[in-house]
Formats: sequence, C-alpha cells, structure tokens
Amino acid sequence: MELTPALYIIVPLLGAFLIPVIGHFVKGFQKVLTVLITLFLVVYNIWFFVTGFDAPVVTKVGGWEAVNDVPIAIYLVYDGLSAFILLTICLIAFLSAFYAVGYIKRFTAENNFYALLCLMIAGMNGVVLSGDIFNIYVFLEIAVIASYALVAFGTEKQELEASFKYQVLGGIASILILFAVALLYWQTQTLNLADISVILQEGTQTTALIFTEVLLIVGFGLKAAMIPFHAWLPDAHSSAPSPISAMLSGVLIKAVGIYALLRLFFNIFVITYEVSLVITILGALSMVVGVLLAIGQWDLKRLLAYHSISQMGYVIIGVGIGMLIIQRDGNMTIAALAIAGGLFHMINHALFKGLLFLDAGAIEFMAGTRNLRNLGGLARYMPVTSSTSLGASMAISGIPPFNGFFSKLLIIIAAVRGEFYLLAALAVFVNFVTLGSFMKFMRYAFYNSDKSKAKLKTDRLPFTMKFSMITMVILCVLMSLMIIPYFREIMLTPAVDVLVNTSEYATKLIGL
Amino acid sequence: MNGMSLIVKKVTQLMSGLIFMYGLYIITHGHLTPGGGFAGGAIVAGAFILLILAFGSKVISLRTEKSQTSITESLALLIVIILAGAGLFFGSYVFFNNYLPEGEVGELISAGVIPLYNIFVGMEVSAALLTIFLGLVIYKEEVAS
Amino acid sequence: MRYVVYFIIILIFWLLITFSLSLSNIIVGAAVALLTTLLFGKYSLESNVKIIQPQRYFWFIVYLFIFLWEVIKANFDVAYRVIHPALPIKPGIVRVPLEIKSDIARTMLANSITMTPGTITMDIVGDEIFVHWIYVQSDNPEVYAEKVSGRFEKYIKKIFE
Amino acid sequence: MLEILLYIQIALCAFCLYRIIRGPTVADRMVGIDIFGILVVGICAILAILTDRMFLIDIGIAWIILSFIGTLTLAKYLSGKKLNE
Amino acid sequence: MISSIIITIGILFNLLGCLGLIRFPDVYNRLQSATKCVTLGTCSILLGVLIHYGFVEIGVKALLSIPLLFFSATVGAHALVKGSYKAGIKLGDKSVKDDYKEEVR
Amino acid sequence: METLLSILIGFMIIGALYALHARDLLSALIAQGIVGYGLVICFLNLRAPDLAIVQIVVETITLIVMVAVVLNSSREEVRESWNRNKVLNIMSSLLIIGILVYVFAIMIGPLQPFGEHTTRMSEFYTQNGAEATGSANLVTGVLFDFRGYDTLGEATILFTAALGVITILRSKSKKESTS
Amino acid sequence: MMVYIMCFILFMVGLYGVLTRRNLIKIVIGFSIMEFSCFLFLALIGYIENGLAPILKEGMKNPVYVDPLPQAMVLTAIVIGLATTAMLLAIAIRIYKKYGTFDIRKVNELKG
Amino acid sequence: MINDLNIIVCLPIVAGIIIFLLPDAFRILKGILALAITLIFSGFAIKIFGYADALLPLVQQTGETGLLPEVTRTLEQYTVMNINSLTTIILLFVAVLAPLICLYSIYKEKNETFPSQFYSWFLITLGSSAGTVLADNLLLFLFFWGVLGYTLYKLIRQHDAQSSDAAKKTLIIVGSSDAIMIIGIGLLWNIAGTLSISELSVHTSSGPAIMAFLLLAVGSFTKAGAFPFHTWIPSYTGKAHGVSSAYMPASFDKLIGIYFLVVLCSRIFVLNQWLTLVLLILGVATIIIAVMMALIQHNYKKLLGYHAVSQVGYMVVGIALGTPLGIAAGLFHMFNNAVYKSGLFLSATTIERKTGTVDLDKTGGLASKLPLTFITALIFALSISGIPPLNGFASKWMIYQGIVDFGQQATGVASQLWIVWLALAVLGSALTLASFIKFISGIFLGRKKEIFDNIKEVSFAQWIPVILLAVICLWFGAFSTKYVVKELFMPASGSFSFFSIWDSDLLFWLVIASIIAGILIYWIGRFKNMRRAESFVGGEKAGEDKEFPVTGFYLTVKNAPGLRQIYDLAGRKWFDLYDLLKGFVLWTNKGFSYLHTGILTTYTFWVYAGFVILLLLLIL
Ligand code: NA
Ligand code: NA
Repeated sequence: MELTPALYIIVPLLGAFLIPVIGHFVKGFQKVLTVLITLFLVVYNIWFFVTGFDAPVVTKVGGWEAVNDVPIAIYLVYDGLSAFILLTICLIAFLSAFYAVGYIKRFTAENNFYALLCLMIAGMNGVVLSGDIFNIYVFLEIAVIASYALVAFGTEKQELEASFKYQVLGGIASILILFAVALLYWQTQTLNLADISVILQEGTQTTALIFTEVLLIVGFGLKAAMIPFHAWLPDAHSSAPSPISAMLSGVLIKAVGIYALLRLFFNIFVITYEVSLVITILGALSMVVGVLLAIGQWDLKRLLAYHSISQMGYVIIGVGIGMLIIQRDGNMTIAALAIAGGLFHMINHALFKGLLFLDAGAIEFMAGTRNLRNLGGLARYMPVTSSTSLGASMAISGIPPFNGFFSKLLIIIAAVRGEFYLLAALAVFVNFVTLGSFMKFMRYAFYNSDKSKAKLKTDRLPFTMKFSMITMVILCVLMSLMIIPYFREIMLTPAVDVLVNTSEYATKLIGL
Repeated sequence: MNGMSLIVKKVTQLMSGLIFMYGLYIITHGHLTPGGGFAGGAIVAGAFILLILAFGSKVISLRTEKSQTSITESLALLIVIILAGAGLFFGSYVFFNNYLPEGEVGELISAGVIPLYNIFVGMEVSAALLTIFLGLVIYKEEVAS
Repeated sequence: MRYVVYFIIILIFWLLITFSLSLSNIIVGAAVALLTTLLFGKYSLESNVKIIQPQRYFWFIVYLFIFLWEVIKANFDVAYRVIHPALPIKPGIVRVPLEIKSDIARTMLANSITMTPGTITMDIVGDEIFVHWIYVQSDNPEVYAEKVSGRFEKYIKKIFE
Repeated sequence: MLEILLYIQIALCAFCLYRIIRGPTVADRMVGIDIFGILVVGICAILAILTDRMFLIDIGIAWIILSFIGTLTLAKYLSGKKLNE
Repeated sequence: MISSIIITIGILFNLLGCLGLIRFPDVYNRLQSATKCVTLGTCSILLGVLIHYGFVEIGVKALLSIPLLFFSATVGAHALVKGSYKAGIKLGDKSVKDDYKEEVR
Repeated sequence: METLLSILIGFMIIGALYALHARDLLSALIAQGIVGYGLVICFLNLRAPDLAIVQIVVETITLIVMVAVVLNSSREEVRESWNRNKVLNIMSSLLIIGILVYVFAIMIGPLQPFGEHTTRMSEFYTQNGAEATGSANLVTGVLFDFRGYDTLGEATILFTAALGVITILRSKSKKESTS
Repeated sequence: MMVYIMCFILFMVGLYGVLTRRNLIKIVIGFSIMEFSCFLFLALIGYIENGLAPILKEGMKNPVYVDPLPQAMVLTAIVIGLATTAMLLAIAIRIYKKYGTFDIRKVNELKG
Repeated sequence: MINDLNIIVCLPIVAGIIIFLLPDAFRILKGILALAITLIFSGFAIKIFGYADALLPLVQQTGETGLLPEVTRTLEQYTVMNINSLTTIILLFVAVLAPLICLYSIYKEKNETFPSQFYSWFLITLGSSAGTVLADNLLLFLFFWGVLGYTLYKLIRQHDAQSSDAAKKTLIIVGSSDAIMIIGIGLLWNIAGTLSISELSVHTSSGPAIMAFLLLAVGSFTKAGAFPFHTWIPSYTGKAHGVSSAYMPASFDKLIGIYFLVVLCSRIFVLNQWLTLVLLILGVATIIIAVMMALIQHNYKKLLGYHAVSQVGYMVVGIALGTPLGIAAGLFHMFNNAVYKSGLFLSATTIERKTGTVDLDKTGGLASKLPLTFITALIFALSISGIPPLNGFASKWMIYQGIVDFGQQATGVASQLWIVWLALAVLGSALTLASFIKFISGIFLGRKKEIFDNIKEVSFAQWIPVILLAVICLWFGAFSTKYVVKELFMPASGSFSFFSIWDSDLLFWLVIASIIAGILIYWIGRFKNMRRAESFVGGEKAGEDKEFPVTGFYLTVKNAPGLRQIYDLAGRKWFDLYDLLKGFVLWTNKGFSYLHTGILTTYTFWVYAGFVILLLLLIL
C-alpha cells in the first residue's frame, strides 16, 4: 500500500469514532487509544522526515486525475510546509494527550473529551494537508467546533462565557472565509489551490480579488488572533482545560490561522506590496499590543494567552518581512532567513507555550487557583513544574540556550538585514516586556514567600503530567539544534523553500 | 397528561412510520433524486422527534436513547470511514475510491458505493440530530454540587 | 398480525412512491419496511388490522364524496365571509357530544371537522368534542351538533369501528 | 400561464410574511409560518409541472412532513409544556 | 388544460385563505380560513399535477401527498388552536360563545 | 429570474429585519424560520433541489432546537433602551455596512453577470459526472466522489457538534471524589 | 447584478444583527441570516440561465445543467451552519442557566 | 576529539549538568567535585595562556566516521575560538578567581541556605564565561553571554518578595540588553558582512555603525554594570548570597563585560571622538552616581553592590581613552576590582554568617572577634579606595595618568575636557574612601555589642581564599609596574611606557588630597550626627543603645542642600531606566485592558471596523 498522507486525517477520525463506541464499554480505552493514535502520528511524521520524501506527495480523492490540467477532485498535498506544521501539531497533540491522561481524571465525560481531541487533531491535519480551498474550510470547521466544545469542557461560568465569545467571533471568521471562498469561486471557477494560483498568476489585481484577500486576511486573522481580531483568544485559551489550552495556543491558531494565511498569500495569490505590508503591520501590532496586554494580567493562563497573540506577532512579522522582500525582489537569502525565523518561531512557540499551559494546568491542579496574587513559593513543592516553567519562560523570553532565543535571533537579524529597523526595535522591545511578564510569573508563582502551602490540593502530580512537561522542556532545548544547518535542512528548509519559491507550488502540482 | 392531544397522538401513530419510511426513501434515492444521506437522515430524526413531541419522552427511555444515539452515530461514521478506507485496498488504492461497479445510471442499485455512503451518512445524521435534540430538550441544570 | 399488516402497508407505500416493480426495488423496499416495522411497529395504530376488511373501503369512498362536497360547500361559505367587506362572522366555541367510541374514529371525525371550513376541533374531552366555529348558527346544542358532526359521524363509524 | 400562477403563489407568501410581522400574538405568527409551509408545497408542485422534474414533488412531501413537525413543536410550545413532556 | 384550470382554482382558494389570514380579527378565525382554504387549494394543485401527468410516478406521488397534507394540516391547525387557547389568547371581540372555558378550568 | 429573486430576497430582508427587532424571541425565531423558508424558494428557483430539501430540513430542525432552547429559558428579549451608546453603536454599524455595500457594489462589476456562469472545475462534472460516478444526481456524485473529504468532513462536523452539545450540556462536569 | 447586491444586503442585515443585538439568541439569528446569505450567494454564482437542476434528465439533447459544485459546497456549508447553531444554542442555554440572562452585557466576567 | 578548549568550555557545563542529578543533600560532595573541576579548568586556562594566537574550533571533525559528520563539520565552522593575548588573560583571571570562590563556598552554616543546585550553576557559569571570552563568532558569543544571564538569575535564592524582585529585575535588565545586542549584531553583519570578531574592524563613521556600537555597548554596560544600566547590581547584591555576589556581579560579570567593551572599542570598532566622549561621560557618571548612592546605604551588601558599579566607571573611562595605557589601566582595574570586590563580598558573607544581619546599624566592634576578617577586609577596603601601595591604587593611578596623557593629545572635545574627567575620577575615589570608612568602622570598629560575644573566627576553608585574595591585592599593588602590567596587560592592550609612574606631582597630590577629602567627608558627617544625637539623648539612660550608629552619617549627605532632592527622586526610582520603562508599560497596559470590556459587541465591532479599515487601505 502506498504511503498516504490521508492517514493523518483518517487515523484520528477513526479514533474519534471508536472512542464513543468502545469507550462506552471498556474503561480507560479512550486514554490509551488517544495516546496511541497521537504517538502513531508522531512516529509516522518522523518516519516521513527520516526517509526523506520527494515533495510534494499528492493524493487525489477517488484517484481522479486532472482533466485538461484542471484538477477535478480534492487533492491532499504533503509538501515541506505541511510536513513542518504537521510535525508541530502531532508533537504537541501527543504530549497534551499524554498530559491529559492525568489531568482530565477529575472531570466527567472523559470519552467525549478524548473524542473531541481526536477530532480537533484530524481537523487541523486536514487543514494543513488539503489542497482545496473549500475543503480547508470544512476541516477548519471540524477543528474549531471541536475546540469550541473543549473550551467549555469544564462548564463553569467563565468557561461558558469564553466559549460563547469564541464561537461568535470564530463563527464570524468562518462566514467571512466562506464568503471569500464563494468570491474566489466566482472569479476562478475552481477550488483547487494550485489551479486558482495558475489562474491568478495570469490575471490582474482586480478590486474583487482585493476584497477576497481582505476577507481571507480577516477570516484567518481572526483564527490566528491577530490584533484587532484577537479578543476571543484570551478568554478561550485561559478557560479551556490546560491540555486543550496547550493545543489551542500551541497549534490550533497556527494550523487554522497562520498556516492558511501563509499558504494562500505565498503560494496562491500574487504577492503584492499592500497585502504584505498589511500583514506585517498586523503582525507588528499583535506583537506589541499583545504583550502590553499580557503584562498586567494576574490570571496566569490569561497572561499566557495574551502572550500567544504577541508571539504570533513575531511569526507574522517574520513571514511578513519575507513577503515584503520577495515582493520587491530583494535578497532572497534574507527573505528565506526571515521566513525561517518565523516558521522556526512557530514550532518553538508551540513547544514553549504548550509547556507553559501545561505548567499552568499543573499549578491549578495542585493549588486550585491560577491567580498569581494567591500563589507563591511553589518552587519548593513543585520542583518539576517550577523548573519546566522556568525553562519555558526563558524560551519564550529568548534567553539562550532555549529555542526561543534562536528563532527570535533569526527574526530580528533578518529584520535588521532587510533594513526594517523599526520592526527589529519593536521585536526587541516586546522581548523586554515578555521577559518582564514571565519574570513576574516566576516570581509570583514559584518564588516569593509561600502563601499557597496550606491550599495545596494534592501532594503530587500524576506521572503523565510530569512526563509531558519534562519532555517538552527537553524539546525546548533540543529544538535549538535546528539552528544547525544539518537539522535545519531536514525540517525547516523544505518548508521555507515552499514559501520562498512562491509559484512552484502550483507548477509542481499541475504537472502531477 | 403526557404528550399532546389524542388527535395528535393518533395521527402521529399513523404517520411516524411513514415519515420514517420516507426518510429512508430519500436516503436510498440520494443518487437519483435530491436529498440523500443528510436530508433523509434529518427526516428520519424528524420521525423520532415527532414521536417525542406527541407522546412525551416517556415513549422512549431517554437516558439510554441518548447513549444509543451517540453510539449509533459513531458506528455509522466508522462504517463510512471503513467504506472510504476500503478504497485504499481495492481499485486504485486511494481514499474514497468508488470501487464497486457503477451500474446503470438512474437505477436504484447503481453508483457503486455512493448509496452505501448515503445510508451510513443518513444513519449518522439522524443519530446526531436526535442527540442534539435530546441534549437540548432534556437538559436540566444539575443540583448545586 | 399487527406487525405484518404494518409491514405490508409500508411496503405498499414504498412501491407506490418509488413506482417501480423491479426486483431490486422490492428487495430494498422490503428491507426498508422491515426496518420501519422493527422501529415503529410498536408505535403504529393498534387497530390497523381493520385495513384488510374490504367493506370499509366502500364506505370510505362514499364518505370521501360527501366530505368533499361538504368541504367545498363550506369553503365557499368561508370565502364569502372573507371577501364580504363587513366580515360577517360570529365565532365561538361549542361543545358537541360524541357517539363514536374508538380513538381512531374520533380522531378521524375531529380531522374531518377541522378540515371543513368554518369549524375547527379544539379538543376531545371525555365524550365531548369542542369545536371553534366561525359562524355559530344557533344556540341550540342539538342543532349545531348535527351541523358540525352529524354529517360525518355515521360514515366514520362504519369505516373505523 | 403556469408561470404567472407560480408568481401569484409566491406572492401569496408575502401575506404570510405580513402576518408574521404584524402578529399581534405569537400564535398568529405560527399560523403564518404554517400557512407558508403549505403554500410552498404548492410552489413545488407548480414548479414540478413547469420544469418537468418529478423530484420536486419529493421536496413538497418533505416539506409537508417537516412543516407538520415544526407546527407541532410551536403548538406544543404554546401549550406551555416542554417539548419532551 | 384541465390541470391548469384545477391549479388556477387551487390558487384562488389559496388567495382566499391568505386574505382571511390578513382580514380575520383573531388567531382562531385566521386559522379557520387559512388552513382550510390553503390546504384545499394546495390539494387541488397537487390534483392538477396528477391530472397533468396521469398515474405515473409523479402523479402517484402527488396523489399520495394529498392525504399526507390533509392530516398534517388538520392536526397542525388543531394543535395550534388548542395551544393558542392554552396559551391564554382570548377569543376575538365578536365571539359569541365559549364552552371550552369551563372545561379547561 | 433576477427580478423575482431580488424581490424574494427583499422579502427575506424584511423578515430578517423583523427577526432581529422582534421583542418576543419566539416571534423572532418564527421570522427567522420564514427567512429560511424564503431561502428555500430561492433555491427552488435557482434549480438547486438538493439545497432546497436540505434547507427545509435544517431550517425546521433549527427551529425546533431553538424553540427547545427558548422554552428552557426566557422568551422575552432584553429590553434595549435608547441611550447614547446604542445610537453610536447603530450609527457605526450602519457606516460599516454602508461602506461594505458600496465596495461590494463596485467590486462585482467586472465579474461574470448573474446567470452567465462558466465552468472550469465542474466542466467535467456536468459533462461526464453521471457516467463517471454512476450517480444521476450530480450533486451527490460530486459530494461523494470528487469531493469525498467534504462529505466526510460534513458528517464529522455534525458528529462533532452532537458530541459537543452533549458534552456542554452534561449535568455534572467534575467527578465528586477528587483524590 | 442587482440580485448579488440584494444578497449582500441580506448579509449585512445579519451583520447588523450580530453587531447591535445584545441578546444571545438574537446574535444566533443574526448568524443564521449571514449564513443564509452565503448559501444564497454560492447558489447564485452557480446558476446558469435556463439551466437544468443538476440531476440527470433522460432524453434531452445537450442538456445544460447549472453548476453542481457550488451546490455541493452549499450542502456542506448548510450542515456546518446547523452544527454551529447547535453548539451556539447549547452554550446559550447553559449561559442562561448560569447567568440568568441572555444579555451579553451581563455576560462579561472575563475582561481586561 | 577532546581538546583543551573542550575542557575549558564544555567540561564545566557538562559537569554542571551532571551534578544536577545529585540532590542538594550531598552539598559538600558536590562542592568538592566542583572545586576539582574548577581546578582542572584553572590548569588548562594556564596552559592556554601559553598558547600562541590562534583560531581553533571548539568542535573538531575527525575523519568521516563518528556521530553525524555533517553536523560536526558545520559546528566546526561556527564554533571557532579566538585565542589571543586578551582572551587568554581574561581566562587566566577567571581561572584565578573561580577556585577561590568555590573553595570559600564549600563551608556552610547550619541554617544557611545556598541557592538550590548552586554548584551546577556555578560550573555552567564557569564554562559559559570561558565560551563567551573565547568565542570568535558574535552569535556564538551572544549565546554564551545569554546563558550567563540565566545562571545569574539562578544563583540568587528567591525565598521572599525582595529577593524574588531582585532576581526578576536582574534577569529582565540583563536579558533585555542581550536582545538589544541582537540588533547591533545584525547591523554589524550588514556593514561588514561577517560576524567574526577577528575579521571585524569597523569605522564608526556611518549611522548604522555608530548605532551598532552603541547597541552592543549596551550589552557590555549592562553586564559590567555601568550607568545607566547598572541598577540591577545593588538589588542583586543586596539580596543574593554573598558568594553569588562575589562570583557573578563582583567578578565574572565585570571580567566579561569589560572584556567585551575592550573588544568593542579596540577590536571591532574604531571609535570616533564623539563616542569616546559619550563613553567618558557615562564612565564618570557611573563613578559619581553609584558612589553617591553607596554613601547612603544601610545594607552593607547593597553598599558593596553600588561600589561594584562605581568601580566600573573607572574601567569604562580607562577603556574609553582608547590608548594602550588607558586600555591596560582599564583591564588592570577590572582585575583588581574583581579581586578586592569578591574579597569584600566574601568578607561580607562572613559577617552576615556571624551576625545574621546585613544592616550596618546593627553591627559594630567585630574587629577583636574576627581579626583575620578585619585585616583582610581592611586591605580590600583600602585597595578599593585607592590607598597606596595596594593594587586599587596602582590601577587608579594608571587611569589618572591615562587621562592626563589623553589630555595632552588635545584633539577633540573629549581630550580638551580631560581635567573634568580627572577631577571627577578623583572625587569618586574620595567618596569611595569615605563610604569604606563607614563600612569598616560600622562593622569592625566602635563598641562591640553583647550579642556578638560568642563569635569565633572563621574556619580554614573560608579564610584561605580571602587571604589569598588579600595577598593578590598587596602583590599586584607592589609589583604593578615592574611585572604585572608589563607581562599581563601590555600584550593585550599594546605596549606603552611608564614614563612617570611615581613622578607626577600633580597626581601624587591629588591622591593625597582624595584620601584626606574622603576622611574629612566621613568625619564631618559623623561629627554632625554625633552632635545631633547627643543633643537629644538628654535624660535617657546611658548604654549601648546610646551610641549613635555609624551609618547615621549618611543623613548629612542625604540632607545636604541640592542632594536631598536628587536622593528623593532616586528613592522614587526616577533614575532607574527599569522602573521608568516598567511604569510606562504598565500604564499602556491599563489603557489596553480598559478597552477589553468583556462585552461581545465591542469585540465584534473591532473585527468589522478592522475589516473595513483594511478594505479601504487596500482598495484606495
Ligand atoms: Na469511480
Ligand atoms: Na578586530
């Protein structure tokens, strides 16, 4: 049987459908199955990398070949960029799922939790793999609807409120995207991304196309929580159960937001100065405003959530700089550097923000609160949580030897080298504030005098939670190795190549 | 008195089965006429909803029903996936391959796997809609825990 | 027996709406009917066995014409009232005693009354049926009982009891 | 000829819309939507002849069924019971 | 041709029903006119279909939908009128009699 | 056709406006239902029977479900008094809407006019779709064959929503005894 | 092109609802209206004057069918819309039980 | 293959990571292990000191076999280490100081707690310092440099609000400066096309070049603790364990920060006169401001912290001069400072251990109980105050001389203002003396309090390092010109002649004047306070409490006209960039938070407003 990317979608879906059936009768089945599935995905992914695939791998639904070079079926496209994002998704999914085994014990309806988690993973993988704009919308909806439910999983007051806001704003995004898909179909009579790209490369920039692009920027920008479309994120990400927060902040906003923007605006649309500028400005805005919002927070998870906005800003300015340089036919090395920085920061952010949310979950699990004002001195009672938090904090604040340092380094250096001094300065400034707010987190939660000693709910964390946290902090350090050319060329460079060689996506696919 | 008036009950008794049958008709003729798994499944769910409306929920034991519906929908989707995944083993080794013979266009038994998809999607949809309906209808806030 | 009849009814309806006698259609229809019987048989009318008694069909056809005639007649009456600028109506709810006993027959009667323009069944309570009437022609219960239900009751009794 | 009838039939729907907007009670609105449902069955039937596609009757039947269920739901609401009581 | 006439008649009935829907003073009377006239009108349209095509698939379906429509419309109307009464909607000013009132008590 | 549709949409707009402004939530739901049914008529006229039947079904199910929700809670809409904020809110939304409509109107000018659609991806579907898939209903054929993932996704979404609904509405969220 | 503009105005009406209404259920309604408009928009795009509904019609020479692809898309989108609405309603009813209101101004514990 | 560089850089780091695995209960064992590794390190550092100038890779590819040859090959390219006279001398200093501090740290009082995993962080710091000094590529340099910020953070035990705040502030300032440096590095890359220190030589004539210099200098200033990025040092030393303070802010951070400043000023950039002026201004500002703050401290650890800042000013001045003499003076002072300052911190640790307090008001008269500590501390104090013949005097003398020398060139504004630099440097020295008189007399002199009766002199492991440091002070002072400067510093700075080391009358009298001035300042303050104290002791019972605490004299300084307002502002954190920025950020945060009302309509509105704005932006 041919190696097929479809398994990325099918396997988690199978899990999601099996869990309600078998999990109803067999106790503990759901946990084992979810962990196994996510583990399988990670292994499958790594296998792909190790074997070294000839990009892109394309599977066509039903085996329908293109007619007169016009694709007629949905394509699943597995290329460098999708591979990179998929690795991020599956890695975080596995660690979150494993963490959840210990964490979710306190809740009822565990079956539903794991089934929804599998659905979310399947949806994200689908978005990343799909080569069809409408199909992307469909998979996106799977992922986000599952996430709506997961945000409200605790069914407490605030969780419901958060989920509602998330749903309304997410729904707006979905409608805008759907409208954009319709407009795009009106203009091109096709839904296949490569085919759309072929048509758009020939045509001129019409008002309708700009309208479509704006719709897509707003729609996917909402999913990616760019300022000013971010308002749902702090609520939703802070209210969800922690492993889900890790998934939402770690991968969901990337898979259904940033990835889609990258794919569309690099590979499908012709890059224009205005759009690149707008995306970069939104990124810079997110970066600055996000962090300024974060620093005053006392709710730990809310603080982390606002930082997600800010860190996504880094990713966006990274790729935005790349876009601007490509657009003006500048130095492609610098463009590649910027994009590499952005993508690298994406996976790094997934790791350290995921870890931070898991840590926050551990704190909540033990101390029963996540208000920093009521915490303190936890370092003594929670050494694992404390040290992993410190590692993650250092990573997000760009302190070596953690991964965040290297990705920020790439982004800032690329900004300077591309002569975007203001962006570089902003990135550095934001880094101060990020560092400041994570120092605040460490200081109030783990150091200080211990106020929360009496309130500790349990004396020890479940093993699975500790395992995930420790693995993640190790990965936070190991990911730094990606700066070494050898590893970079395995993982990062293929993804960067897809984005830098903007029109190759279409030409390669149409040829197949 | 549970449920609605006598008149409604009697007519419901008369019609619910027919509605169910009609739902199945829509499902099985999905490849020939409008509708298909989704519309038909919803009509099937409608038949059950009609029963519940007319007779009250005592007519079916709701708790078990709810778990049954969610199991049903999972099973149905599993079968869909298996049907689709079977394409990996037959024919051209791709997902969603229509590996059964296509038959003559316009016949009831034709279009290969499509009617089967329709049937199971219909099953899933009816179960899902029923789950949603039951979930929203019998929802009660828990006593403060 | 009840279930067998139900199965057959469903199968017939299936064949009617699909309007094909091919083998595949009959097999699918049988499967559908079987499934329907399994799931809905227990909710079906208890007395559906009566459907195989042919004399009922005769009365049914007779009744159908009478009913149609009444409906059309009443319809014009209502039409007149709608179009007339003064809107000559005198609505009210009246109580009509019932003679027929079986639930299905009562239901059919109620439906017939409802379908006849000008009257609408509100409820059946005990042995009485409450009817909203657009033009209450008389205050005498016997008169309006005849006007409302008398025309249908005897046929319905023959068909359904 | 049939087309004109179709337009008239569609125009009749506006009456229902009027009733729904005017009310005054919620029951009036329910009547409006109920009637609307029946009118659409007619539209389907006329269209079936007009376009010579028989499946439109299928849609009409579906509409009858669903409009029935919908009306019962609304009626049940009026009678003040929960839907599952 | 016959079918057209029947359909026209049906639509006239519908028109009447809708007029009633607009003109009548209270919900009970509106139901009276609307349900009946419109149902009858629609039935005649369906009959027109039957006549137009004869006893073929489509005609039979149209025929079958007539009793279906009959039952659903009548039961719907009945349920609505009962529900309206239960919901406390008063009979219109012109009403002359209310026997149901005591029964509901 | 275009005029007819425009008028129909006009009615839908009126219904929608009423639905948004009705004091009584149930009335609003009914008005929304009528808009949905209006959409069905549009679909029928647009030669989209599949959409029509699905829309009927969905509209009715939505109505039922919404009625269930309103029954479980309150029917009265929040009283909205007229204050400065609200006026500001409405004015600015009207401004946004005005700009968007204007931009939209100038934008669609050069696009294919109504009714003169050309096909590219669906060329094959309309020409050979029936033979290729064996399905007389082209929409079904497209859905289950060429766009199988859409259909799988659609069914999955419904599954997800059902799962989500019962998850959100479960009566107890935390286990009683926490170790 | 009038019909497209009308369709877009319908979209804007839904948008207006989402922007100005304070009641949760009203917001859900506003959403539905926006969705309707999207569905309609797609169906309008695929329409071909004098085209046949995309269901095979026997015995016609060179039949012109309207585009089935937008219809397939709308079909999927309708179901997605239903799923979204169901989720929104589930949340709304739970919020009502917790907060005792559908007023979104009062559902603002999470801020800052 | 393992080479000497591996042992210098990687061995301590790897050992540090391995020592993590041992629980803190085996502290002594860990200490001994660490000491052994430090000694190995020192041995190799001395060995490398003998190397000829070279560029050697840290990771070497040996043949095609081995783990991932491609990886090793690329690493070989990026981890080039620069062995030259400057780097090796710094490494030598590191090698001298580290074992002493390590030895001192092994002893622990019963109730005393070190930062957890102290020795792991100690060793990682050691290896990273070596890496920082040796790294040739600026990115590799920045990597090690950043790690030092992290270990600095870990070397303070954050058990209460103040210590947590101090650690927080420290890492924020240090980490931020690292981020700033990235821009500088990027600019350099644009200008020169390379990031190898050995290949760089950039004229600060263009805007980007000046910017790059300033941004990189920020990093150096922060690490070394020069104005205006110095504020973390007093906070840190005030709360950290004395050993940590002796290790990082007092010695290692100085060594590395000043090393980088030297590299910046003399290797990477060629300074123009305006940059020299800026550096000089910052240097003297550092001297004066920090010493003024030191004068008013109660907490002797904090006082030492301010002095740690103040002394940096001299180094900056020396290096800013740009002449071989200046640079040699700067480096010399850097080392001297590291020696006496770590000595002082170790002494302070001893005092804290013995008395349990860090407040000068509560100590006194310990000289008789702790004679050894007293004598060594006195040597360090005199040395820092620039009293001949100690090493502090020698390096300050060189700096004064460098300024005079610089002034004689008389080209450019900076040179013409030489007298200002000289005067302020001397004034700083006088104030330093004044505050150290306070330090010595506050702790060791005066009347002994009864609670201190049971104090005994410290153990062997603690006085050995201190005495060694004191010996270095004396020895470097005595042999400064004859041997030390010539052999150690000239190779790094370039040669120059001691034309007038003891000859300059002016300088001689200035030194004498500064000594007298320092003593006067102290006594004036004390006298005024004594008088005031007596005036209201009046009828109260006489006794120990009566004696006016020695630190009271700061009131005089604090209340002096003109100074009072400045101190007030300083108290309200007006001069602390950190606090200013923090205030600004929190202010903006309030504004943004206010906008997030929690009401859905607002958020929806943003979305659509954003949509329309984007649309208009793109279409128009
Ligand atoms: Na096939
Ligand atoms: Na150089």
